[in-house]
Amino acid sequence: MFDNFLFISSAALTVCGALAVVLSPNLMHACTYLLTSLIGVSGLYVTLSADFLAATQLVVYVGGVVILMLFAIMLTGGNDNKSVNKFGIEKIAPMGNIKTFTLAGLSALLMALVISKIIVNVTKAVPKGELPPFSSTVEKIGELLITDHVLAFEISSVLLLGALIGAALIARPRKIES
Amino acid sequence: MNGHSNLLNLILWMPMLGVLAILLIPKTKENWIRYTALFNTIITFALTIVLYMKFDPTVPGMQQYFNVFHPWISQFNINYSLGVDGISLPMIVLTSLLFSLCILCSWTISKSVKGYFALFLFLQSSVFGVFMSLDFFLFYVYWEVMLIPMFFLIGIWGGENREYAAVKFFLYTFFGSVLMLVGMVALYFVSADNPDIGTNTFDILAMSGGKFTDLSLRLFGMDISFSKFFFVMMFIGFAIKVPVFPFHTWLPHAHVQAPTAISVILAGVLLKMGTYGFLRIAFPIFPQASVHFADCIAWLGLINVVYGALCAMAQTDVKKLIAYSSVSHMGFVMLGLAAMTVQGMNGAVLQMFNHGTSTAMMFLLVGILYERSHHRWIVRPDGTKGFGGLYTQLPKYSIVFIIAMFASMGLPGLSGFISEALIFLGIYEKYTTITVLALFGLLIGAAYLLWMFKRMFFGEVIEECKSYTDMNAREIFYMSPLIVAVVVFGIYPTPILDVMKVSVGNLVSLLAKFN
Amino acid sequence: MITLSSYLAISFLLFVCGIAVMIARKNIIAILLGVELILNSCAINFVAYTRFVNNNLDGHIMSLFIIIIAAAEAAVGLAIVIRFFQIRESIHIDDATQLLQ
Amino acid sequence: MEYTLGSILPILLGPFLAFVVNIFIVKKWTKLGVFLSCFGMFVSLFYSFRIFKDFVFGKYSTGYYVHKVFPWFDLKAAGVSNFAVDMGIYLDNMSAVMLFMVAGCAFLIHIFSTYYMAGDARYGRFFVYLSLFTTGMLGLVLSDNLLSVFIFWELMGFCSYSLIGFYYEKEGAGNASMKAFMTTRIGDVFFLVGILAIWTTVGSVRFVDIYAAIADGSFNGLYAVGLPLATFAALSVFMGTIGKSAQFPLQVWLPDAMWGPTPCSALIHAATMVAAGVYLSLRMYPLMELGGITTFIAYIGAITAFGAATIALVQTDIKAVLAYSTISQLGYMVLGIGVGAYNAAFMHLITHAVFKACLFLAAGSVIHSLHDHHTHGHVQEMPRMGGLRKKMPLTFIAMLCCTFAIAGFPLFSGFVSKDRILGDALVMATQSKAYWIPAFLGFTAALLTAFYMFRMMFLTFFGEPRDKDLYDHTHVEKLSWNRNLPLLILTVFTLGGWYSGHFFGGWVKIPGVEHKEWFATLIEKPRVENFKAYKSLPFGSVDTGADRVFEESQFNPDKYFTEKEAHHVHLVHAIGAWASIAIALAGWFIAFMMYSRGAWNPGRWVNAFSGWYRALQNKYYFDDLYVKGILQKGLLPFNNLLSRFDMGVFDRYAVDGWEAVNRFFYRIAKWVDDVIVDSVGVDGTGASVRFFNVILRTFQNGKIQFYFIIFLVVMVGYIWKLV
Repeated sequence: MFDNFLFISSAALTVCGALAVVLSPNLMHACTYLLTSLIGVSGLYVTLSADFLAATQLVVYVGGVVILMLFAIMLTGGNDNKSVNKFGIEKIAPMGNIKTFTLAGLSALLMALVISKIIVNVTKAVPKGELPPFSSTVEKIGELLITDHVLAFEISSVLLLGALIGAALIARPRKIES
Repeated sequence: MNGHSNLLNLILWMPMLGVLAILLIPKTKENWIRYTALFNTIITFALTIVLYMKFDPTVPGMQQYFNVFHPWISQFNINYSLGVDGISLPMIVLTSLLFSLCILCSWTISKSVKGYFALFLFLQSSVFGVFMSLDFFLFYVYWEVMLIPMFFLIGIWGGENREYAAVKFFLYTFFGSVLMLVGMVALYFVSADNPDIGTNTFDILAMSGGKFTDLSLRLFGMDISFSKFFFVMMFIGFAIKVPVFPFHTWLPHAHVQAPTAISVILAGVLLKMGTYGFLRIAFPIFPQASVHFADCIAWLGLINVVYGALCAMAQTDVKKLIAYSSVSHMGFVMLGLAAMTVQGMNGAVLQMFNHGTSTAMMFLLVGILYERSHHRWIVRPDGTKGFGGLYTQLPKYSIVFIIAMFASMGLPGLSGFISEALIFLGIYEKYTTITVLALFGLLIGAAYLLWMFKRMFFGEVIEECKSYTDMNAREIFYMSPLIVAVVVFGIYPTPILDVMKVSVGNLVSLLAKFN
Repeated sequence: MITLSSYLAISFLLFVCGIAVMIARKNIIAILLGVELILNSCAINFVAYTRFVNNNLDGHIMSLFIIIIAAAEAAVGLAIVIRFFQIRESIHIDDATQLLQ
Repeated sequence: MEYTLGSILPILLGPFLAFVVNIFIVKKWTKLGVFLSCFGMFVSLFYSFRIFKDFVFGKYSTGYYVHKVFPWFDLKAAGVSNFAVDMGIYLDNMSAVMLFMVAGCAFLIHIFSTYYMAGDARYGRFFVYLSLFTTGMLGLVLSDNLLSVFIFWELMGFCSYSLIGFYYEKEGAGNASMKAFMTTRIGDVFFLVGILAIWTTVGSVRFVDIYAAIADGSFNGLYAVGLPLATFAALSVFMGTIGKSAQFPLQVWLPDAMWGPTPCSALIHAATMVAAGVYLSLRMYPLMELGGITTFIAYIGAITAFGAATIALVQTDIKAVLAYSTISQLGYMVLGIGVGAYNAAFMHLITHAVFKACLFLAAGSVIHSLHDHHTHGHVQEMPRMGGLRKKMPLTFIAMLCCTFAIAGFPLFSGFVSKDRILGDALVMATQSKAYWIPAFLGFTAALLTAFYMFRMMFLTFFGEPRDKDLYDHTHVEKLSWNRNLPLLILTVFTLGGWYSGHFFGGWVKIPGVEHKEWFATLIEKPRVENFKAYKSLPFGSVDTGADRVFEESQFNPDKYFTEKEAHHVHLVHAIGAWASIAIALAGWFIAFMMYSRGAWNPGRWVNAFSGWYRALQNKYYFDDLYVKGILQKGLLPFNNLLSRFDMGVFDRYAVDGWEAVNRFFYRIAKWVDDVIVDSVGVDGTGASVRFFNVILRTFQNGKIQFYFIIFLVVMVGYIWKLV
């Protein structure tokens, strides 16, 4: 019962958040909606008895990525009152117009068609039966990460380091040429 | 010597290592780049000295110990095949010496330092490739590759009219190498029919020895001797590089426009690639045709000597004057080659080396002066003096200049004399008239240099020269090895003659069979 | 009854939303939001399959890496955005047409 | 006693090491460097005196020689070549005398230079050049082959270039040095041709091998450039002499050589540079004889002797007078070679070296004392001098003795040597009519020599000072060892007795002293017959000469003549001797009447022969001919034309013209393209290309989202197909 409740609320949170991201006319709001959507995903992980993932999702996404984005949004606001940059383009980029939304809708429809076709095919092949009971995954993931998946683990650590340095290098203020 | 050495590989790829290292250094760290390049060339020079030490002067032909052989494109029997003998060894040593000095001389280059030094080392590697290749295809590849850095070095770092000079240099040399390519491909297809060779090959050693003497070629309804036809083609290809008389006009342009170090390399090393081509490819592969055209080569050499000297006398631009003097001096090399005697050939190879050092000195000195004056007019177009009284103003510079000048006019005791005397001795018996006329070229050679020296160095110091400073420590430092070389090899040429005389004798005896 | 299909449906919706965001928006940061949505939809799929089909932890590991990659991507992407803004004073996607020339 | 290397090489190494060390130290430690130079010369003098002593005082005979060879470099390759080049030392009676003369003169000039050059800004550098110069000459004298002669010969050319251009602030010094180097180099080029001709014929350029080849007749029947080979080679080598010893027509450089400091002029004019040319001709005398060019040589010498003497008549610069007198005296030597007076020519080389060195040093002493307060320069013009004998008596005496010597006054050295040359010329003239002109020119030149030398003496030392201001500022000569000692020593050696063996002409005999004509005994023509069976030394070997025993030759000048001929020769010689005494006195008398007594006015002569006078002042227009005529009107315009042709015509049309050819082909291709391809296929090809162009351009619009949509569409297509 609790499972069902959790699933439904999480799913609603996720889907509604996502839709709000699509439709919100304000970037800041859209970002906040993304936050809710991601929290919803975290809830879905809980229903899938992936406790470690749910926690990670919360910590990394909710606590990290989205905050980062909020910062980025605030940093790119510009410091003067001009609304147009030197190339004649609006500084605060528009959130889309009829044309783009039509295009987006069509694309989404296209994707929806093909994906629904896949899903129909896939769900038929899923075996039915009792799901295993919940047990904490933290310990096992930890073990896997240093045994079977140690290479991927190391690579991802290097990737993160690289991304960290790269981001710092790219975003550091420099004299702007041209 | 038993065993096998990878020294040639090391020397050939060392500069490329330097290129890589330089590319990894950020372009703002200009001094790092300079020191890396310097360090690299010095290591390369040390390696060539090791090569010289390990070289066995008693072996005629290629030294088995140093040969490097790897199949490259085995479908076409193209191999990565390197070797060294007594003819190429002095050239390799000269190349590595001049390149390391030129790095020092380019210290003041400030425009895109990274690109300059990277291209410079790239050039060095390709020049080594030309002097080491034993495979005609590889030789051709390096011959062409060498053009690329040269084109950019002249075209980017040159003087006002640099694009014109660079394009001219490129197209001219390219034209020559296309002729060479035709000859190369023809040889490749013909070689399979030859019973001594048996397969299609680009191997220079396998093809040499006059194996194509009897072949003939049907062209435009006439029967032409295969070897003569393709000898002429290759002759033009190499002659452009030397440059021999009708093909010489790219040289003054390229020299005048190129930055100092590039002029040094151009005159000191690249011109020798032409004569080296004769010695390595044209003569051994077509000995009969070479003997047949010897008269022609001798007359062209004479024209080079006299024409170059006369033209030099009329120049008012110092660098152009020295460029024409190079034309004149390379004429002596051609004369020595045409002699096809032991004295003449040895003299020619020695002259290749000695001209490398003495002309390098001249160009370096002009470069030093140019850094102070930013012009090179002996007499400006409006008739006023460009320089005057430099002897009083720059005493050290003048002394070095005198040494370089007298070395290049062949004063006994300095390096030019022995090689020129050997060349004349070699050629006198066969071409007495040419010798006497060429000696007058030598006379004019002294005249234009002394006249230039008189106009620039003697007399009162003119107003604009009063601000010039004498040579600084760096300049003296990079001139000193050349001074030592010029004096030492003028008095005691044995270190060079010893390594080459057996190889040259080998070639001469091959040619003598067809004489 | 919560089945695999329900999870797939949610992920499907998320994915479509992400696509729509990426195409509809002209703001680079907004587009990055869309990318995040797409990544999350994939992650849900992995975990759902692991739960219902394989019953091991490989999907979890995969999702974990997706999160890591998302973090890296966000860091670098946003750095680029900021740099881009420094240069062009704009984060309009149509402004980033340097490659056209 | 056999000479080891240790007793010969110091002659060369003394000055050479001084040169090498001085390059590095002389700027900082000038005094030490100068001392080193002088010391090196002293070592050289010491060792050359030992050899001289051995030869002169009878230890060795005329035909004795020491020959040592050392390998230099070789081109030996097994089975191909056995070519090698050797250097060597060749020491015989002639080199022994030459060595002593060169080392002696050079040493004294070194000493004098420490006086003359002191205080000069480049005092030290002067000695560097001086050492190298002397090394060159000593090396040349010690050489055993022509190549090494050529090497030292050129080295001297370089040194003279540097020394003449020593005052490089002056434009004229630059011109003079270039002229000297280039003019001598013309001769050098011919010399090199001669070396090549001999080398390829004989296979070696050692003197002994050449003598042996001449004796064997290796030159017979060979031709080069249409001449017999011996003539060709002899002419080429003699051209070297013409250049180096400033003979007609290459005499123009020597007068300009006085741009250098005076001691260096002394060195060039006396001991080293110009002596080298004559020395070479003497060495190669058998070749000249074989080539049959002796008459030619005699004419060249006589013309030079006469021509230069006439030019010297009108010079007003004290050094110019001396310079032309040098050319004239060199002409005598060459004349001596031409008329077969081998011994006398060589003796004149030695005596001339001594008195000319002395004259130049004395002139230097005069010039150095005369300091002009207005221009702050030294004065060389004779019209501003006069009466100087009171101010500088020692210099005056030295110069007077030298003047007696050069004018050919009895008891002085010039008389001994010049008289013999003229006597032999007269003997030749009695035998062949072709030699009358050289003999006549020779005697006339003797008259002129006496005249212009005494003119110089009278103008400089006698009479009243013409420039009072200058005279008053001139200090009375102070004795100083480095100024007067060299002069004194050289003056002593201007006495004829040192060379002829009897100081008073044979009439007065000093009891207890053996009067031996050592010079005539010692020096005689190289006798090639001696070398007939000579086997060339293998290259790289060292010849000790131990197996050769030569007897001391007895002087007998008549041994080649019959008694009747000898009588004739003696008679002619006697006539010649008295004639030259008379001529010398006549020259003195004319000069005395013109410049001392003032009885005859030289101006009247000038007016009477104004055309000649102008020609003389312009040095017979040789400079004009060479510089203005051949160089400025001939060679330089030709060069400019050639250079303009090279860049303006050849390069522009023949090379860059290819661009035009290419453009022509390009136009044809373009026409084909425009007319045929374009007009025919314009709708098909052109339009279709344009069509695709439009489509493709829409695709590449640089908008990421557009690309993304394309990507999606394609991906959807694929997946649809897959699933």
